[in-house]
Amino acid sequence: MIVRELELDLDAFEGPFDLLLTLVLKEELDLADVDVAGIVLRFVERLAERDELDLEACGEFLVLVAALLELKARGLFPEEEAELADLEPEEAAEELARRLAEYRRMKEAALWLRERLADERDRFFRLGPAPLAPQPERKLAPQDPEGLAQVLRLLAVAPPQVSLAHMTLHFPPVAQFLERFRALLRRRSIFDFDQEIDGLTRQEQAVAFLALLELRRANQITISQAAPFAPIRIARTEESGASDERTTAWKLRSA
Amino acid sequence: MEAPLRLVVANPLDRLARTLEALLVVTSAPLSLDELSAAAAEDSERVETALRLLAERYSEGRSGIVLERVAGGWAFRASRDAADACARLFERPVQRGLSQAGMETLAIVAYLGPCTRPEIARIRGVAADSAVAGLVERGLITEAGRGSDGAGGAVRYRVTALFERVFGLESLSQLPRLDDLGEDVDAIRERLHAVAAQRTA
Amino acid sequence: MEAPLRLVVANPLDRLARTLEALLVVTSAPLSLDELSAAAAEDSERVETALRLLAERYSEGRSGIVLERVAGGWAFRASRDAADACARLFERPVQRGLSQAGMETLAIVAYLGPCTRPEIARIRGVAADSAVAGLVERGLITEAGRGSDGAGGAVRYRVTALFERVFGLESLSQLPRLDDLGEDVDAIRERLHAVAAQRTA
Repeated sequence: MIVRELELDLDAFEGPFDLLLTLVLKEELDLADVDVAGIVLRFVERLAERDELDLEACGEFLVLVAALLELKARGLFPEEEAELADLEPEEAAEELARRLAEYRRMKEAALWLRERLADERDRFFRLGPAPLAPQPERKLAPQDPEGLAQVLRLLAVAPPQVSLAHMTLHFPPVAQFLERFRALLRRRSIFDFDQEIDGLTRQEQAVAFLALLELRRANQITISQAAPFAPIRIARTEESGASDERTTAWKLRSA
Repeated sequence: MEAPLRLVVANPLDRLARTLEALLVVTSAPLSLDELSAAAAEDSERVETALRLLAERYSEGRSGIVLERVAGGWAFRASRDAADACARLFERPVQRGLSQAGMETLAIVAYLGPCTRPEIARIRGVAADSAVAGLVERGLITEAGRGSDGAGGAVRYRVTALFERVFGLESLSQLPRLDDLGEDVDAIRERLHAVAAQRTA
Repeated sequence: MEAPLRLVVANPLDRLARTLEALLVVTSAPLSLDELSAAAAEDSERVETALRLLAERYSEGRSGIVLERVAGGWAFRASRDAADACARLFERPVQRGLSQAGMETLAIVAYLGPCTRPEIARIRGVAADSAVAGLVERGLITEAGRGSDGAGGAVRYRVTALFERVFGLESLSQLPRLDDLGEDVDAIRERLHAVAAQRTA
């Protein structure tokens, strides 16, 4: 399966996945309007239509969707991200649970409203003026022109600046790990992934894992694991160190 | 549920009369006999009979709601006895000032005008359609040709003479100065656009 | 003029009831007890008594016009029996084609409002611009000033009286309690922990 040709039918976009990516990167499509869960759903559907698991496609898809989500998160909640990043893992989990609960409740409330509306289908009332009602003269009490100046002044007040300086710390570029792993592979043919990421933050571990998938996709490494949750072993392939163009692509994307 | 059912059978006109009451209380324009018959799914003769019945029930002195035959058909109106109360009711909205949306839109048009709805929307960060429509309806702003980008451009708006009267201004040059925002209209416009861009960033 | 005058004296509430009927038929929006008292120039206690009388007269099954308590006030509507006839003549454009996004946005504004578009987007995880614009156009939500983060803040939205009317709510307090809806934080936290435990097992 070629991930880039995945046909999508979303509210905001209809067409192949690679066109969506192009439009997003050219900023012709606002990522905020894109339902990423819808993309995942479509991919899983396509995957389910096949008999065997296409690991190659899964890897590529995971990388692309993770990048999309990261971009979307940054665009959608710049302030939120800063707040969450300051939280301890326990607090962050608590915050996540709180938000999920909030959204669940709103979905339930929307459902309640929809049912209520259906129940009220036979309720008719007048929206416009009464046919023979006197037409009220729409006079306005005298106004103070200073009020006009005041609202314009308020419109000219700049919103508080959100500092994005710390963001790079919490979202290290994938390229950083690509370089690190490649350097490591030049010295050693095999290394233990868990050892390498020991002591890193959760975000850094996640990005490191993305880098791993990227290397695997470029056929530069093989990944093996003796059992689920056992240490992940990384081994160099013959092609490693061949092409560096992927790195460039990642630098662009995570800048 | 026996009794009411018998009642309906005994006087089916009553049911039709209730349907007509409902139609007349919902409408915003007088309803013709044809419209009433079609909606009630009854022949117009029976509808006319029911209307006569209703006209008697809803008549001056008997009810505050009066059914009246007018040029376009039939409509409810308020009884003349209640004219004073109705007048007091309609006086009330007069006291109400302008909404925040209206005030912001008016200030933009007054200081930067003539300007288009897209520009107002950009500065406010919100679609300006209903605010503009409300101000046009109140006669505070009016259309002033199309945008500078030619005949195909968006409609531009400027404030009216009524605006000057309501705000007690002899001319727009009497608007309070905004030197703190910029030395001229262009500078103020630029500043507002810059802030708006920050807000949506 | 002897007889009707005696009638008024015999039951002075009747005259007030007729005034209220008139006030309710000339307006479309629900009228609060205060508005009715002010227009009728009567104290609110007497107005309330007269309204109870009218609510009985204008009730489902007895009349095609129904007096209901809605959106913090009183208003006439058509009886449900006449819904088919009304549907033949009138549209209910307010609720036609309300999307899932619109419904969720409406729920958020109804429960958490006044709130801004970024706040709605944070809860839904998708930009709320078009959903908000659609609801404003339908008259279900409206602007309510700007955010608390100062003058430059984003525009906030709240639901309108029309929202309460369309959904047949006396007030927003009739919405089901949020605590009773959806899973609570504890349940979700437990599920998160269960997933985490599986991973480290």
